[in-house]
Amino acid sequence: MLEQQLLNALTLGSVYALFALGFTLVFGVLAVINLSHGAVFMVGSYAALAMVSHLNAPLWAALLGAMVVSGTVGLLVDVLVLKPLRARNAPHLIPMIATIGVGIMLTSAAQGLFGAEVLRFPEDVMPAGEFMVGDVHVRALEIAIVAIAFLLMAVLFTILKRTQLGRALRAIAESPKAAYLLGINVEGLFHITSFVAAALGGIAGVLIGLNFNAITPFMGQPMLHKGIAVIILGGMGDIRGALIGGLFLGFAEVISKAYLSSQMGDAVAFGLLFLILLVRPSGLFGRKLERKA
Amino acid sequence: MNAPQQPNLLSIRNVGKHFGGLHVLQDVSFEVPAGSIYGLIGPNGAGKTTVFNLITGLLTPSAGQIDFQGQSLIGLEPHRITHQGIARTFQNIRIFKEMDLLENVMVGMHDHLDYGGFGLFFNSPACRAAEKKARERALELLSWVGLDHKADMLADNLSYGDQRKLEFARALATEPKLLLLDEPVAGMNPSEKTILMEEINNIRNRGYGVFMIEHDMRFVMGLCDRIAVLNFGRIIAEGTPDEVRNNPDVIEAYLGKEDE
Amino acid sequence: MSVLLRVHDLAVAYGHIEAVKGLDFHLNEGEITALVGANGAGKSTTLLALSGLIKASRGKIEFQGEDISRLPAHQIVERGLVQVAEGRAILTTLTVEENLQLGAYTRQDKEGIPASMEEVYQLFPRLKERAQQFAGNLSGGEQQMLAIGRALMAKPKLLLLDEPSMGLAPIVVQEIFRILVEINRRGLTILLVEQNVRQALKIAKHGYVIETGKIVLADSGANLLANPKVEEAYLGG
Amino acid sequence: MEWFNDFWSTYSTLVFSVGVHALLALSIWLTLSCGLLSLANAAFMGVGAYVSALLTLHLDWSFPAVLLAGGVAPTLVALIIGAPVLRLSGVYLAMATLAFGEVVRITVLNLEITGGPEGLNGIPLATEGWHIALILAVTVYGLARLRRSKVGRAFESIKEDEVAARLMGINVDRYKLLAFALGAFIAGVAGALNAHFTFFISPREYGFENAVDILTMAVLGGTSSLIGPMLGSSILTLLPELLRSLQDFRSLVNGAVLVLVVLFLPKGLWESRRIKAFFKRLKGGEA
Amino acid sequence: ADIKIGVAAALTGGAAQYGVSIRNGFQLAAEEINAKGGINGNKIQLVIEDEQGKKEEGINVFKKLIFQDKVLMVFGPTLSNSMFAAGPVANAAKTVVFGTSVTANGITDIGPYVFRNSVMESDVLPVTVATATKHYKLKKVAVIYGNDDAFTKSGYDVFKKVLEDQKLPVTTTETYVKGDVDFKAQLTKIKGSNPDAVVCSCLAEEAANIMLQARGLGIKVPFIGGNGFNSPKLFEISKLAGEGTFVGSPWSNTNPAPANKAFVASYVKKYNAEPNQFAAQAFDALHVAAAALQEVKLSGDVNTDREALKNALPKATINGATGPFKFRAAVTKTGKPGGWDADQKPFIYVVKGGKFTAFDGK
Ligand SMILES: Nc1ncnc2c1ncn2[C@@H]1O[C@H](COP(=O)(O)OP(=O)(O)OP(=O)(O)O)[C@@H](O)[C@H]1O
Ligand SMILES: Nc1ncnc2c1ncn2[C@@H]1O[C@H](COP(=O)(O)OP(=O)(O)OP(=O)(O)O)[C@@H](O)[C@H]1O
Ligand SMILES: CC(C)C[C@H](N)C(=O)O
Ligand SMILES: [Mg+2]
Ligand SMILES: [Mg+2]
Repeated sequence: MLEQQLLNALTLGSVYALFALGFTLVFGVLAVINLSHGAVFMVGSYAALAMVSHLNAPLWAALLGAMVVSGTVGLLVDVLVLKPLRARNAPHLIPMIATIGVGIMLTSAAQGLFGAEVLRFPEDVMPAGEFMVGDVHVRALEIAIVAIAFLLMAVLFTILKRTQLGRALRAIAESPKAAYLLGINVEGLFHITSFVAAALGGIAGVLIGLNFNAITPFMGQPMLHKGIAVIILGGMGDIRGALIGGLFLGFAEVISKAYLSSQMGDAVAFGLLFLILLVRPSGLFGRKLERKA
Repeated sequence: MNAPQQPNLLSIRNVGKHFGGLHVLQDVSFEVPAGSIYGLIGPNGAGKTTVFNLITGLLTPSAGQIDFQGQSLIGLEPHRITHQGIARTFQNIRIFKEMDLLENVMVGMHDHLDYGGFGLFFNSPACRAAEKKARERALELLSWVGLDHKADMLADNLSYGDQRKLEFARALATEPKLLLLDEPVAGMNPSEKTILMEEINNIRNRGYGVFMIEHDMRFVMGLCDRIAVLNFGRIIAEGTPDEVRNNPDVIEAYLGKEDE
Repeated sequence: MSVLLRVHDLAVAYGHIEAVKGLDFHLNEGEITALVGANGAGKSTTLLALSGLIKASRGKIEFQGEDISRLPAHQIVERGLVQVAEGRAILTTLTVEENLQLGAYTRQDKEGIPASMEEVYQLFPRLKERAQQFAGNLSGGEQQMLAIGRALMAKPKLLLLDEPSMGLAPIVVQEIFRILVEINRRGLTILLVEQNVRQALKIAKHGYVIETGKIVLADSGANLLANPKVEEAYLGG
Repeated sequence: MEWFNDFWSTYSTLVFSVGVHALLALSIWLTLSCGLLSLANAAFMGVGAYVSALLTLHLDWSFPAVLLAGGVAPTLVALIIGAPVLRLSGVYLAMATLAFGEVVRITVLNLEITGGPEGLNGIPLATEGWHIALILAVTVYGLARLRRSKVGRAFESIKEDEVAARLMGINVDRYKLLAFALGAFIAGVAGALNAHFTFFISPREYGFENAVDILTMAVLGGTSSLIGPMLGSSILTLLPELLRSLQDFRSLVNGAVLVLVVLFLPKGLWESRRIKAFFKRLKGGEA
Repeated sequence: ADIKIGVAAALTGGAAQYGVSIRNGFQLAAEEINAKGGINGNKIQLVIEDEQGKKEEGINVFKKLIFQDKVLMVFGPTLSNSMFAAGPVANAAKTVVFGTSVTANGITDIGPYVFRNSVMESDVLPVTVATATKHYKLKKVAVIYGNDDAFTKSGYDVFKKVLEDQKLPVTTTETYVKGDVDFKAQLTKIKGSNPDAVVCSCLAEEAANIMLQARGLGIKVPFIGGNGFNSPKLFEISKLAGEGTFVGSPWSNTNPAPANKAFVASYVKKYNAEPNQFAAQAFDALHVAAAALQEVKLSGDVNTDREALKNALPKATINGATGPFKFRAAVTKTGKPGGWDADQKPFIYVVKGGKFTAFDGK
């Protein structure tokens, strides 16, 4: 059963990574811990569900649709909430608090629209395909999740490290003022980042919704919890960190559930996180550099 | 020289510092006598600020000895070093931006306010008196640098030059025996420099030692009793302003040919 | 001589406090103009307003005949008005080379970038040595060089410099002033804010003296240098 | 009178909660004022709650003793984990403290004596209104004194620039530990008070969401003074109750209020400078 | 005058699928009773509040009903977990609290004002397990339960004892907490231990995911469930996943007794949906209360009337949708006077084609 557990861990870890990707991106560029990311993730899965069950859309279209919907939500949050806060020079915790409010609103809106009960994708849209590798039960869905996570990660990483756009984003991350002086359209890139990050959250939502086949208005909360752990583990704002952190958390959780006890999943994951932070105060990939004087 | 037979306040012996493979300081030695103004000059990136960081305990030297009043500073934490009587200002200004000017200076007096938790909670007379005295002293220091009329302004709203002055007052508030100034007149115009020059002279005359890094030659040469020149992490010259000014190596590496 | 930038009745306020109180001045194309004044006079504030980083509370800024006072900052840079700000604003978590590349962010002629990079490295050989290091680890003077080099990467039409000589070794200051004269000769218009008043006025065709948010003197650089009032207030007697 | 009795029976818990939340918001205000974004206060509250409840249930200690123990226990924990944890800064500190909270939660979850995941039921009612009022008053007074002293200035300077603060002769590590431990004490007492009027406690009350709630109260109220956290905690505690009649829209409105307050008052509801300026202008206007 | 009766049910949140049925049951019964002229001429007025399936809300809602609305008695809450928190409030206020769905052990230990017509797990599970064991010829089973809920935890304790008593070995015991959606690690472990059935003490929200994910991992063995499984909705999710599940209940939809037939008919008519156990128990509960109130002379003073009701209730009996009902005095662990439990026998169901079907022994 070890192989099966490893597959569980890989899938779970990939989803964590995918979720954390958008989360870390927003932090990296806007310097905001966006606590509505969990809700945006939930919006993504409801959007896909609505398209599948009300519009009879095929799954791939629903996936795209979910990206657009959640991306738009992310964009709106940036335009309506974060931008005014930037304009007002709000102290750094304030945008985070605002996103808590947004998260609550989105969650209760979803509850109003879809009810609090667990909803599920209809049987017939679930990607078919199950096969056995040895005695491991593999579903096509799991492969897709892992592939999508790694692919998006690679694309994003390349953009950030190798292109002028990526440099511009990193410039903004460090100092919006300096970025303005360089002629970078800071607000524009903030909007784009918010859209992309939320869209990534949306995809993660759909994939999780499919994988566990349970969609509720509250599904974002535990995810957010894990997401924060992942990006801290990997180093805030670091793309590779999100991947490694996500996988790490996934494995820690599954393996400890499997070999210690069901209750130990979080204990081991967070206990390790705690210890890692003590040894590496900026996470695995985080880099702190500051001239002393 | 004003005080020829003064003992040495600070002595730096064979100090080296490297960051990974980058050797920023090598075999640096010099002595700062008490009651004098000592200058450290050298090209950008020569390692001057690094010397200050080593003295104040923000960095630890890779080699060598640093003694203050005959006691080693190596391994002491920064606040202990301040306690010994060393204060500094920063090249990239580090004031407490969200505090007003008075509070900024009063932070500098931290060590000299000795009331305990008990007195604090019950607002004991001793505590009140100490606070009152500190406040007065802070205002006095602010007036030295000409900022007393802005005492309750947020430090962040000061212009660049004023921020430097505030930092200066704050450093004095720790009642140092040795004041380290990292480019104190950067961003000030010549008239303001002249005023500050007098100020620093006064400080020295009150018995403080001053050790400064500065790129403004008129200022350095007019003020310092002795000067060390650092280039690529090594001392290339040491002596009186005139000696240094006419040293061909210094001209070559730092001063340049044309005069102002 | 055509006017590149014309400022009319520019005022800027921080909250309720007006830091700049109605400035009128202009810059001629191809000239160096100096703006001098005491600490807190409002020089940096003026430059930030020109770059669109602070919004003017009143007044008009005309650049090449166009009113840019309402444009967002990045569009002002696109039009060729580039600033080296006070405090340098270099990106410490990026390498020196990345900083320079970002300087060319708004440039259309991508193929010209490597050549400009080489030019900057020639002006500041120190930067070339440190090309792959994080800019945050540079010494103060090196950072200032990087900031100027980075601005040049944008191929500006008008360069605003806020105290470029601050914190630099005398030899580098001389070098920088030489470079400013040099790039000016190649056609670049420069607005120079300096505490190094003597040197600034020496190379400036025109100069303005600003006091508590108002222009109190305007003359040619040479005349200002000779002006006893300037001598007393800014040159240290 | 009759009316008041019924009102009090229905809403006493709510009123008590306002007080306890105010204490919690003040406890996080304290660490924030030292620049520490510590989210351990929910866990400290939990430690205080469990220790005190167990002492009451098993050893029958007197209530004041129980309260004191509820404060001391988390303080000890804070002193132990403080040294390694406080080396971290910013969000990393936040996360480490959150992770610590998680570890505490899971420990409680797996212990026999704490009742495991179901928690402790049947804790006798011991907290009375004046207990909370008195403790809150002493806390506010103490913090107000602290703020205006060298300790308060030390905290603030550390918050703004640790390196500069060190060079002003401030023993930064010690002051951080002080803020952390004092915060833990206040949170622990709040937990002990809380445990003795809610009848039961369980590990899920001291988790992530609660940690964030506490932070929200302080920040929403405004961290520039002591009034802010108290105002923020009162509003966030009372708001859901006031909105009860909205039923399904309740949390929607709750969220919206949060967003709007933050949008229009980004420095928090109570910002000393703004309010001072306002009164100044008012006076100026009259004169 | 109207008789105000409080109902606290989980109308939103994870337990809403039970709570909504419960509310429906009460409303149906109240309408019937009022249509027949009420109780001694007094109409019943229900004050319904949503307690969201949360302890804290349970307490808040109870206080509001008892002290603000001054109801004569309170029905609810939906979950045992909430009852342990809110029950003491009512008991301390000397107000009858009547649970219709709370099945955990120890509920009636709270005090003499606590009543329930829900049948305890310890009365149901032995029968369920024995029946399933016999039918599937079980040799060993795996167990999974939620360890942070009073009901699922208590259900697990009962299961554990029953499995010991019936000498059925347990291959592995797995746990989760409220709100979990990922059960793959636990289920993979269960699969690896090769049980003949999975015993599950879970509420519906998690139970559905557990069954679906178990099938996804290729676990083919049947489930045995507790009271949490009694929602038909649970088995609509995926026909295949729940197939063959065994579960016990005091109510049967096919029970031909006239009281039940009438109940089912009027429920379907009013709500256009099949009733379930929870609706039936709520429906019966109001009739039990009504029976007791027949015997009480209401004074108009709420405290006196509450006390009178408490004294009258234990003697109330009816013949309702769940069959003949009477109370049985609770045996408390502490020896202090306790409340009143239900005295009823369970039916056993097996899930076929996504529906409960009474298990007839074949
Ligand atoms: N933490 C560090 N890591 C790596 N290199 C460093 C670090 N700190 C300083 N350096 C390097 O050490 C050299 C000396 O730096 P330092 O700041 O001491 O120069 P400086 O003499 O003060 O120059 P300036 O006059 O320009 O301020 C520089 O080349 C700098 O890049
Ligand atoms: N962010 C701010 N908020 C409030 N007031 C400010 C702010 N920045 C600057 N000021 C005030 O505006 C005035 C002009 O400041 P500015 O920085 O433009 O001066 P400057 O001429 O550049 O001075 P320096 O030579 O010292 O750099 C000063 O009185 C300063 O206190
Ligand atoms: C609605 C039911 C599933 C509630 C459960 N029997 C309990 O006691 O918690
Ligand atoms: Mg330096
Ligand atoms: Mg300036």
